[in-house]
Amino acid sequence: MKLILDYNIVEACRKDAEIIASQIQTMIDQHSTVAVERTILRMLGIDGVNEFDIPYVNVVVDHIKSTADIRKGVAYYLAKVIEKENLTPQAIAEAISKKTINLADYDSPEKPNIELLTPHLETTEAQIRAQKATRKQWQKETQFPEKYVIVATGNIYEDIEQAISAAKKGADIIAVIRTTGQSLLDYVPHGATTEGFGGTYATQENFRLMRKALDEVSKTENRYIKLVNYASGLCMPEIAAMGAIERLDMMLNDSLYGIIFRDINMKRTFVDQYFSRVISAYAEITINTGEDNYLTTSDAFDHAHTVIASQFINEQFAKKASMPETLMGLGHAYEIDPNLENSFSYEIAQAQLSRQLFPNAPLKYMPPTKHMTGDIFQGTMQNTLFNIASVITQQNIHLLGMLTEAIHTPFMSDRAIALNNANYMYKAFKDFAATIDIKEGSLIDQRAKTVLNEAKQLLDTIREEGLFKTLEKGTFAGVSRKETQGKGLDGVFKKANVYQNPVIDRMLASLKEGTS
Amino acid sequence: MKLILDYNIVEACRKDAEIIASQIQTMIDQHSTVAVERTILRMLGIDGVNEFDIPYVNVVVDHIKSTADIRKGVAYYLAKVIEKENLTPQAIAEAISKKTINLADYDSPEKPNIELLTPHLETTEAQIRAQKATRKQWQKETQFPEKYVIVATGNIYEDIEQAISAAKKGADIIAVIRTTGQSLLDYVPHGATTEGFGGTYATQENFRLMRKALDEVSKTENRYIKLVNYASGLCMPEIAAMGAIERLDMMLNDSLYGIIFRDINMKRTFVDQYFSRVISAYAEITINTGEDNYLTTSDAFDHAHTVIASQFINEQFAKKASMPETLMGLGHAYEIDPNLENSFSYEIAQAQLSRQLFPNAPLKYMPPTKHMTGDIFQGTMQNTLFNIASVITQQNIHLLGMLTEAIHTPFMSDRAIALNNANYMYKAFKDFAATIDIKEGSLIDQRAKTVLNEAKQLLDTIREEGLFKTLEKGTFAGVSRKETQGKGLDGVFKKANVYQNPVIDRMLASLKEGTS
Amino acid sequence: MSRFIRPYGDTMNDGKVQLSFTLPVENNAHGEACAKAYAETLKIHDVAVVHAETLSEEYTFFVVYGTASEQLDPSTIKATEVESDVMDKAEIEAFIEKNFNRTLTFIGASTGTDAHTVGIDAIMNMKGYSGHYGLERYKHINAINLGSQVDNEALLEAAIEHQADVILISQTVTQKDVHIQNLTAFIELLEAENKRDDFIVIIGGARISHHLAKELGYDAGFGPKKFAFHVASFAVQALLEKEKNV
Amino acid sequence: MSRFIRPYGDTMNDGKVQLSFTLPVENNAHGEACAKAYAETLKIHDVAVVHAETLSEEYTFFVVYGTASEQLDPSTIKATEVESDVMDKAEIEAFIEKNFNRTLTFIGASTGTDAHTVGIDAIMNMKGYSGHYGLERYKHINAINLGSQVDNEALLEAAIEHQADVILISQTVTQKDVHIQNLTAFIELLEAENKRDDFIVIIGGARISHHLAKELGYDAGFGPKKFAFHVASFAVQALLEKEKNV
Ligand code: B12
Ligand code: B12
Ligand SMILES: Cc1ncc(COP(=O)(O)O)c(C=O)c1O
Ligand SMILES: Cc1ncc(COP(=O)(O)O)c(C=O)c1O
Repeated sequence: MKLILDYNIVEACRKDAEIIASQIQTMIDQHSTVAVERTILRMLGIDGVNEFDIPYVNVVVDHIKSTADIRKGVAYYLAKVIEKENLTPQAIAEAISKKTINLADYDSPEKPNIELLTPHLETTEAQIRAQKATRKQWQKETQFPEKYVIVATGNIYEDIEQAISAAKKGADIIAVIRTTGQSLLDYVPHGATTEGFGGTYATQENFRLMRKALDEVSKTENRYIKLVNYASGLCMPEIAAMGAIERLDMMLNDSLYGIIFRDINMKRTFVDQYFSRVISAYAEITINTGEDNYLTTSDAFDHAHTVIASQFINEQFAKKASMPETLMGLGHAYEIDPNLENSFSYEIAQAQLSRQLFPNAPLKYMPPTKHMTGDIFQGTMQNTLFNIASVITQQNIHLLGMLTEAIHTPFMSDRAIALNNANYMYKAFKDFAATIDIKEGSLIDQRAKTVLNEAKQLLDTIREEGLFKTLEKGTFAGVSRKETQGKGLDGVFKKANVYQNPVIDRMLASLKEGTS
Repeated sequence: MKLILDYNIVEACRKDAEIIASQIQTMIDQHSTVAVERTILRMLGIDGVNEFDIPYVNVVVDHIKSTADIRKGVAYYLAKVIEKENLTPQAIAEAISKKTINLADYDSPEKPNIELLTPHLETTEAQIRAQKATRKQWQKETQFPEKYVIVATGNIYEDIEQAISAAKKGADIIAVIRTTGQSLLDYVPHGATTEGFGGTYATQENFRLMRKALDEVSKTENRYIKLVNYASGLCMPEIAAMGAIERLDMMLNDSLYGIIFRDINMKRTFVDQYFSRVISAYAEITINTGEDNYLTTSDAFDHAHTVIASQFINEQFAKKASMPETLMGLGHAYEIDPNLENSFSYEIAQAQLSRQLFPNAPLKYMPPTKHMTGDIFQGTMQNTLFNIASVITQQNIHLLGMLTEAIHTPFMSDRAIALNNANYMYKAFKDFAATIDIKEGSLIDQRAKTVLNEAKQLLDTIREEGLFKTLEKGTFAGVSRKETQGKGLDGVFKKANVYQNPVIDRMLASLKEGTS
Repeated sequence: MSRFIRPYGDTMNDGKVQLSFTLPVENNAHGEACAKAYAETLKIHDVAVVHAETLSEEYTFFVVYGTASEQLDPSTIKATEVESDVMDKAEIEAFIEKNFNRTLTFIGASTGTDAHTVGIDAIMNMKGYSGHYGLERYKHINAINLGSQVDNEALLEAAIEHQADVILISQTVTQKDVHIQNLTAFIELLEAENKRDDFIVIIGGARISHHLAKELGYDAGFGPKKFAFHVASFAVQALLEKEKNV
Repeated sequence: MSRFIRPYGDTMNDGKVQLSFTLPVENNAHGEACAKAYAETLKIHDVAVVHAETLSEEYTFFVVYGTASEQLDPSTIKATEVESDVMDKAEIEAFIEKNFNRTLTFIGASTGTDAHTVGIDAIMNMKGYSGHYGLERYKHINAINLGSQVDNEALLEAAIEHQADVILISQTVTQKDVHIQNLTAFIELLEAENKRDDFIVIIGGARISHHLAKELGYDAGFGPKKFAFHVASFAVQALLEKEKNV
């Protein structure tokens, strides 16, 4: 089963998207953010919170912001202090918290000896490399498509119970959904947590606890179970680093989601995203983009092309971060209205189009959510169609739909029903796609061509106006956002001349050499 | 979407089946049964029960069996009495019941004046013609495919409540399932009934009550709702006649079902079936055959060809009864094991094969039953796949699957869920079949060809051995039945020379002239 | 160990349950309030009526989620289970060889007007079911399957005629408790004929449990996912027990 | 008229209900017996455990059918419903014209950390929802939609600043009753600032009912399948009522 596409149009789309991403990259390269700086600190080994429960990485960055010059970057100051005091980064952070060190005192015209940071970075990098090696050992067992379910009890210990049950019923990927509102926090909470709403706090300890539980169940099930969290919100790159260190396997990571749905400032999140994608590329963590969300507010039929256009842009953003296509979990969703005539055929056109446009990307396919209702039987049917569409268009990361989507975050039994549904469809439709051809000129064929053409037109427009303008116009999800508004803008700064980000430099170098 | 079939094989199958049916027809033409005789009496207008609740038609036939010569047939005796006494058939029956007439007294060497029965037959025929006219007025509103649900409360009044709800939710056809065991009764119960098990008694009054209720809801819904019952068991032709009189629209009618699953003697039921099909053809009642049942005991994959072979035979049996193809609701079923890899593709092959082999027949497609379990969510998925298969292979009479199939006869809500499921699939897959081709050499293509070849081989064997032998061997549903055993054999008799069945003669004549 | 449990949604003992039912009410705010109130009579609180569907003017189907606060101590719950050891085919054959000097006769049928044979065939016929051979294939067992629609009287007659050790009865149709009527009638027949102690009598079917069987006066009952070896394991041990007591 | 009803399966008042729930028990005969016993604590009898599915070693999911014998007199059940007349857009516009000498200001937001805007947009934005225009399109209504993630404090500030007549609050995330906490906090804030009587305050969302709204101290609550015209109908009448009483 293949669509016959005009690959000249496809190439033109890619070229447009490359130009669009390059325009943004120019801005990115000139800026850093408080989150980026905190991430560098984490990579240097700074961890933990002070007596007021403030993470030391925040203590340091806030200190620099208020007393020194953040535009020079944390690496500048830490290199200077280490040169003089021979303290570990952690010790420096603690000293700052205790106010026994003032970084302003270390400001000086000499160039900092950034190399002094290398041993600390190497420790963390070694840890990440060890995690990659562990993952690789298992990876051979990984099967496609991968069944992805969420846990969202708000309590990491209940999440673990739920995750184990899901893994035993055949889930390949467990995503721990994050508590509502965490993305707006400009720090990462600390320790094991049991009190989230609609999700559980993303903390390094929670990552560790869940990874440990999944490693155990991977052993008993003899199948590697992947762990997912969100590198999004105001701490996007920090969480990417935490995920790299704790062996998360996948990260939701998409500025556009934050801009549109969380009102995060666009400059802030583009800069943060670039760093987090470099880290994820280095750590071989698959990212998931959020195009699916557009269709939760805009109609899936009318706005299908916005998803495709955004996928092209996200692909180029990932490329700029040296990310290989095999880590680009571009998102889309079965949000077609079930009341639409020929809904299934239209959806197949769309899903197969994504599949063919990004043949090497592990596409992330989201289930029906918007059109789910309290009718759990109807919901089961909707999920069945979604599962069929996923199998026959060969999606990779297959998020399972919950029959109670419109009611509550999933119960343990909801997930089991979802897994049964997907398993059944995989079996029943195993070779179905291979037995059929899509007729040229048919509804599916024409629909796919229309969507591709519309995406091309949209990309042309965006290329001309720039992505900032597009976001202001509300092209994606019908939500309009301004460059000068949104959360986290005050954490964005222009880099000084002396600014250096040794983490990014080292990682990019390693990615380029292919030694990572 | 079409299978590329070798139509020489198809023609050869038809020829085999014609020979098989002709072999049986020879036997049929030489015999009559007590049920056939009772049916003639009903057509003559005899109705009601005596003081011991015995239907007058049974009283008369039993009387002839015990005191006169049943081989001459009831028409013989009634013509004689009428000639002498100028009584109505009803009055004669009542007199026999009161023992004031003994038919043995009317036996004589003269030929009976069968024409004397004509006015009585005409009355009933006029009634049937009026019913046909009423149905025709509506028919233009009928839409395909037709959603068919069952009601089976055991109580005709509850059945009516359930039927009205179903019609309002979009059902096109209501079947009143018959109480367990009725098919083994050698009489038709009388009056409205409220005490059945797993179904409701088929009585003329129940037919009337339900037809009346459905006529009303047809009016409010502005859509003709069809009514179905069972012309099966030991009273097969009587019920066919009752259905013709009360405007049923469809009748389950298949000797093979009775032989295999009810242990009814094969001679008895073949003779009965012939008459009932003539009546149904005359009354323009669609029959439903029971091949689907084979797959409830035999595996749907391994025995797929037995269904096809049996459809060919049933087609020829119907042709012998002058039934047009448009009334032949040949049966098949989605009984494929959901644990089988590629189950959906195999099922599509099978359903599409039936579709193409019998392009003019209103195929009856049965939902999953055997592989349904107490898992109502899994059951919903199974029914979804079935509904999809039904839409894309364009089945006509679409029996809706119940999520509680393994638990109880349907609740009102079960039926509503089933209707929602079917309605959703019709919409979602409306033009899907038109957008795809089945690849030659693919799994579906090859499977269809294999099944057709196997059916051909089986038909060859049956033609050689005869159908009786085949039934003895347990070819269908793995159940073996002998010609000389089974229920109702004592009600079969060879016709005497003077035997006449004016009903069949008149109906066939009318069918041939096309004046029916 | 005694502990108390409640249903589990996503947090231990949160009591989450799902219900669905139809009420003879109109589909409107009042109907929904009735659904909520009805769920409350079933000791469910925090009731969310998440779906209401019109079935006809006077009937509405509801899907409801809520919290059941009742708790249960699992240690107080006893499952009525067949108590014999479960043996496999070879062990059963060896058991018969060791303990009986004869071939054992099992006679079975689907009784009354019940035409469902797949269940009894699953237990008795050569082929068995789900990969477990049926009794016909067991050494030292003579398995006689009378098929379906067999009258109680006819079954007893055949059992006497074949000097059966074990009678197997299958019942699938359960609407309006027709199976209970039919099974009760058979026990009454056995007792009337003074034959209750001549046989081990076992029933089975999709809605049959051991619990029900004991209640009705049978020796054992087997439902779904029970196969010939389960039935034979019980039967041979029960027979031995019975013959010891004679 | 008082009559008693029970759930309906296929016969009036047969009491048939379906349940599903997970218990922290093993999937075996004992687990099934626990499921049955648990259903019985919910006043269900003739319980059939028709499905038992292992979720992990210690959790089993059950599907259960049974008979609920509790009965309910529908005439005793009162639905808490918004009591104002429902007008259409034109009628509402005429009503404002007739009764008020000004444009009415409605200010709305999805509050707290709730980022769901589709619900509040459905009520407020030009386009509306399901074919019903939003308040922005109403003559004589000034609709200000602050969007999502709006603090209670910021909402109140804006309401005061714009001299709003009506405040509209949307809450979609309800896990662990976060919406109750958030809505209670807003009422407390209003009261602390002595502003409760300055506004008609209306809440909405998928799990919001009028009943809940009244309990929490709001003027009205609207759930699924309620549109701008429902909300405006209530609001203009309530406003008039309020202004009369001043
Ligand atoms: C196949 C089938 C048929 C076939 C039967 C073919 C045949 N030769 O058996 C046909 C098509 C003929 C049929 C007809 C009818 N059926 Co039917 N049928 C079914 C179906 C789909 C499957 C039953 C089955 O074979 N299960 C597989 C076997 C292996 O499982 P089992 O019987 O439970 O057996 C296992 C155990 O219970 C146990 N066991 C069983 N018997 C025994 C006996 C002993 C001694 C022991 C130890 C163990 C044991 O061991 C077995 C292996 O584990 C069910 C629905 C379903 N999915 O369950 C409906 C179902 C049983 N049928 C039903 C009905 C109502 C009928 C009819 C009465 C409908 C009608 N009015 O026309 C007719 C008439 C039959 C009659 N009078 O009995 C209803 C019964 C409702 C109820 N609870 O009362 C069901 C549930 C469908 C429904 N939802 O309406 N049916
Ligand atoms: C779309 C959607 C999203 C979108 C929102 C986009 C947007 N701009 O709004 C995105 C993808 C961003 C999203 C994110 C999340 N979501 Co969300 N989402 C949904 C979804 C699929 C549909 C909601 C919807 O738009 N419904 C359509 C509108 C029109 O219906 P409505 O809101 O009920 O509105 C009607 C009435 O209620 C009323 N109304 C509503 N508000 C108001 C206000 C007033 C004043 C009045 C009078 C009336 C009124 O009028 C409307 C028209 O009739 C639901 C699942 C579902 N199918 O319901 C989950 C759902 C609501 N989300 C959920 C969750 C948990 C989240 C997250 C918190 C997950 C996470 N941890 O990341 C995040 C974060 C968001 C946050 N912090 O709030 C849960 C909530 C669970 C619970 N009960 O607590 C749900 C139920 C999914 C689930 N099963 O887990 N989500
Ligand atoms: C791409 C992406 N990022 C982030 C999130 C949500 O997380 P938060 O709003 O907590 O960052 C989602 C939610 O669906 C998402 O799709
Ligand atoms: C063709 C056919 N006839 C008859 C019946 C059942 O009716 P009875 O056994 O009561 O005749 C069925 C049941 O499925 C059937 O498929």
